[in-house]
Amino acid sequence: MPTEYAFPDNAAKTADASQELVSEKMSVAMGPSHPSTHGVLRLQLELDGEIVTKCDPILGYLHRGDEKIAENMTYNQFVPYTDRLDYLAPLANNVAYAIAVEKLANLVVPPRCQAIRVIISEMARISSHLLGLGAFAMDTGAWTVFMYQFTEREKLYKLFEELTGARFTTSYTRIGGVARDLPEGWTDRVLGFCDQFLPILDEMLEMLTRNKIFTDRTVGVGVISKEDAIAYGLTGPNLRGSGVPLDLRKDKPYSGYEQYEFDVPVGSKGDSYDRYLCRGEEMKQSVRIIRQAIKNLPGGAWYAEDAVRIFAPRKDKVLTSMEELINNFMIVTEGPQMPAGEVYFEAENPKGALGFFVVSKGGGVPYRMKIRSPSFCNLSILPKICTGVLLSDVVAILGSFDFVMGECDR
Amino acid sequence: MSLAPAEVLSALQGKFAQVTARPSGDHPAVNVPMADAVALLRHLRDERGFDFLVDVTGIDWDVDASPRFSVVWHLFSTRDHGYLRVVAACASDTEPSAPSVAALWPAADWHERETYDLLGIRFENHPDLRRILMWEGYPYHPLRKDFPLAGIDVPLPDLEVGEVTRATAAPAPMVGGPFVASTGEMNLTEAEPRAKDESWDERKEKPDTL
Amino acid sequence: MVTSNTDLAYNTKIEDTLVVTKADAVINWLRSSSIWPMPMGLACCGIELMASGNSRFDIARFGAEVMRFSPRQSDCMIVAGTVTYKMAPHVRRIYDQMAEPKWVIAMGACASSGGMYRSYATLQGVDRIIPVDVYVSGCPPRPEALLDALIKMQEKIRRQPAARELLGGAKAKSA
Amino acid sequence: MFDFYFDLPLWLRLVLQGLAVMLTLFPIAAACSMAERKVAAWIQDRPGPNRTLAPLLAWIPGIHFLQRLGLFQLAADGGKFVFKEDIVPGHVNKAYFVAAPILAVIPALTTIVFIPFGAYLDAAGRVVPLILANVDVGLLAVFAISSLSVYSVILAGWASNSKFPFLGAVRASAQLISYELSMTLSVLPVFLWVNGPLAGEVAGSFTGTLGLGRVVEFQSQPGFFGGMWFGFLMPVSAFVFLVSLFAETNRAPFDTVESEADLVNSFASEYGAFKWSLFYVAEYCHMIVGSAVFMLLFGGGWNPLPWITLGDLASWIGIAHLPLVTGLLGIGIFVGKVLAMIFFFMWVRWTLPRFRYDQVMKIGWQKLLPLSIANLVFYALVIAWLDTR
Repeated sequence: MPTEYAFPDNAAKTADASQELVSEKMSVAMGPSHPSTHGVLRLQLELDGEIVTKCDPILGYLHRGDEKIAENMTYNQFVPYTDRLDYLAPLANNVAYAIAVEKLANLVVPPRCQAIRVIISEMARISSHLLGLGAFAMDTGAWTVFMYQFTEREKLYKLFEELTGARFTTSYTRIGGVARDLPEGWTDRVLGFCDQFLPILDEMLEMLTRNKIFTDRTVGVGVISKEDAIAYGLTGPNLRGSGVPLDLRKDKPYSGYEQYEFDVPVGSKGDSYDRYLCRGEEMKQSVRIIRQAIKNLPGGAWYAEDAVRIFAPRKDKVLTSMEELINNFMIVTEGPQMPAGEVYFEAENPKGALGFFVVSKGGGVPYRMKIRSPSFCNLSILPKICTGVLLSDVVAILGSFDFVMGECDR
Repeated sequence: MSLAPAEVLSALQGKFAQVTARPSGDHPAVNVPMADAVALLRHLRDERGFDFLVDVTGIDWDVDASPRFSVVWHLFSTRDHGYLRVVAACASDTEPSAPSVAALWPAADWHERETYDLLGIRFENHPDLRRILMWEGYPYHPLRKDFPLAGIDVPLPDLEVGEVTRATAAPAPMVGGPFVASTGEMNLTEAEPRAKDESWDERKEKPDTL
Repeated sequence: MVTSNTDLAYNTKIEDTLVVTKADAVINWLRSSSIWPMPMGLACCGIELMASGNSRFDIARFGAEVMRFSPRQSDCMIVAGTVTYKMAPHVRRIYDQMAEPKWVIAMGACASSGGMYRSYATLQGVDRIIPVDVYVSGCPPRPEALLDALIKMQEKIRRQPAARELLGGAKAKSA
Repeated sequence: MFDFYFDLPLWLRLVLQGLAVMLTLFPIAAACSMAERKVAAWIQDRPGPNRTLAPLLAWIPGIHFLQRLGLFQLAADGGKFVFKEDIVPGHVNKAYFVAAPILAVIPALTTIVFIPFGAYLDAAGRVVPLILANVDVGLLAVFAISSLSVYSVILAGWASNSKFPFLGAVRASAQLISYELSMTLSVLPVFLWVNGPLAGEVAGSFTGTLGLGRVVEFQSQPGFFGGMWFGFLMPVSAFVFLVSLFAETNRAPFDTVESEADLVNSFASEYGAFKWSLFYVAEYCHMIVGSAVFMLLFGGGWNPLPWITLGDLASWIGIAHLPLVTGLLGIGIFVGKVLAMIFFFMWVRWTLPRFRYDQVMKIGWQKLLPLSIANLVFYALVIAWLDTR
């Protein structure tokens, strides 16, 4: 491992390369409104012909002040804001946030709640990876895959809607549980989705995996070495695509992930193609986890019953018991009462490790909430790997990174 | 190295006498003087296997607190799958600064820029310390405790557009909006979620600039 | 002479039986039938904007699937998502680059009013920098809501005095 | 029946013929853009544009069929452009900016005059091709004029004075010029064959021509080789020509020039309304002309099937004595083939990803060019061998 990282002086590097032909470099702003920056990322590129000699990502076009908002909201009030971090997998964000705060409160949720959270996290992973896959395909020019995956996502949305009432801004988890139990027959419909999803996924992957044009566009493009991936703090499929078998679901199991059998796909070269393959395989593993979780779905409570001052009491109790009514009022107005302390928890989200660093001084409102967003960390390697590639490669690299500006800028 | 906090501390104190334990809800955490921070982090990376810098951030411990700012590093070991939190307090309360670890982990580059942007902690020897989330030239550091959630009126980043549209980055109206609460334990009346608006409410007239 | 009441020219209830040949009606029909959106997919709503193009909702039925990322070729900017102060000037500049006639749909609570993001970084409604024709509620709105907005937009376009604007009124409007 | 027409002065006849063909081509090219959207929708399991209906026409029975085809959508899109503000941005070079789309359309529409689009049997039972300018240079003229279209792209990109259009123009100029070479080389064997020794044996009189009509006539000969389409005789030529055609018309997977993902809309980014649509009409015109040339050279032109000529078909169904009907049948078969080709273009576009720019150049220079040269040498040797036999 190198001890010091030098920040390459890109200008000097390319000056060497172009000594024979003195040419003027072109500065191009790619974004913030550009079809392949997936949101409002802006890349300030310096081009030597078609070759990118310098890439300076400019973020913050979607900085909405989530961390500041968190400091002014009770813990439960902030749940909807976590939906809008990685808005492709809100359920997984909800879960990560809830577990972080539960750690602060030293709260253990019952097994049924854990299993529900695993199921929804994995469904969110499928939903997010599908869009990542489709967007990647679209960036390389294969429009139709993009449309196909949306059909599958619609089926997922239907299930989410049945469970939570919203298509993707779900706000389903609460501190100490989930908002409500699974609807009747929902698990069967999830299994039904899984059954029909796998062949369709194979069909979609078939359109790309062995496609000569697609492999030409992606193999060897945007190679990230193992060491770089770790040094730049990459997580999720981007890290695993580089051959680092780090998956927090396996290595720091939370929410009962240790009970489930699944494989962690790992890439070999760390190029865009490997990242794509990892995502494809992860969806299949998610289906595996969902099936196991539903098969062994424990009964019992879906919220921590001992979390009296944290989890709002059930509606029927609120309406019948004075004590519960007061309790409900306290939880809503003051927020769930938390001890003072600092916790950091990160969950393996579709995009990578989504971490919440919660600093509490007690009471119902966090004192400081730092959100460690995977997209932010993943993108930080862009200046390095987007140097010396062709302009079209930048598009392929961005597609393979599968980032979401909502959580990157927060 | 999923060590118990006490073990981590004793192992580190052998080399860095100034390191003290820090209360933590979960992972081992240590306090370190700012001067020793980089040496400690380098030691942790090279000899303790904490090769993954998860996060760099800062905390503003309130306007009157001293030391007011702390910098927090979260480390992770890809080998042993353990976390470690390293916290160092900034010497100055008005011009906080901390050493940059961007040379140890390139990942720190953007995290430090973000901390500088939102909290105003300057990182010495950072290769390119610019704002990252707010625009260049934004005069405030929004995550500081004296900065209101609604914001402070400044011109738009593009002056021309600001001139044409006469829009500014005006304070967000809080009336009827999301009800915000206050942190810490206090009496119910104050902690109760309410519309906290600095600029206008039901009694005061809505300013024209909005 | 063009009157502001163009119900006579085009009304869905009587369109099949009544034939009125007015320049406005023709121009408005052309314009309203071919709204090419400029997708300003900024945040979460952008996902629903994309979803409205998929095969379940298919915005293409209204001829509006031609998402032109170049503002010169688009008719209607769909601002989908939170507009931050950093992004606002870009939104405005892209709007300025669009050719007349142009319309704006503010999709979702954030674009309409700042929504739940009452904070220092968020523009409290895109209507502070560009004129908005149709607001869509929801956080995010369902694709059906966007399609509804599109139909509302078509109705709105059909009420416009298009011929007068073409014959010099456009200057007066822009001035 | 049409004697009055032949009594008209020649220049008037030519003008009328030219107008007729171009006024057909232009709407077809425009309709292709709608077809593209419908094909895309069909491939992606969507209905596609089907809501738009002109209010005045709603009462006509059966009109809903056209509505579902998106025909009125096409009318609305086209009409909208007319009433849309025609932007000439302040930072562009105005004269060239305006000239570019016009320059794009001129070669696209001009090349059609060298394309025979059908044939009829005259009183003597001979096949007479329907063509506006039946010149011997035929294909050469098509290549020469259609290659002018690259200037429009360069002009558009340069005059836009903007970066993405500029990059697109640079890509376009390199790509179009590269593929022209292998395209031309790929058709040479066809004309070697047509003007070669076998031609003398089979037909007797085909010498020294590059006319496209002659190629079709050659494929309409009796006998095994006579009735064989060149696509079967020279599959490599056909393949190289087809691939080059995709590249020349900037179609996927070679659409690096206007690749939406990285250059947004490339050279046409700064164009709006009518000027912008002219580029697309030109692109589709090129596709139509290219498909037509492909069908003439390798697909048997207006002959319905290999070894079955239009004349055979006409005499079987008993219309050989009606030149008008035969002519229409020939045109119908030919147009049908061309439209099938265009569907193929669209099918490919909505199925395959896109090449990268340098890969496009590599394919052009390192794969297609050697392939077409080898192909040419092979057929030259075969023809030389036939000649000395």
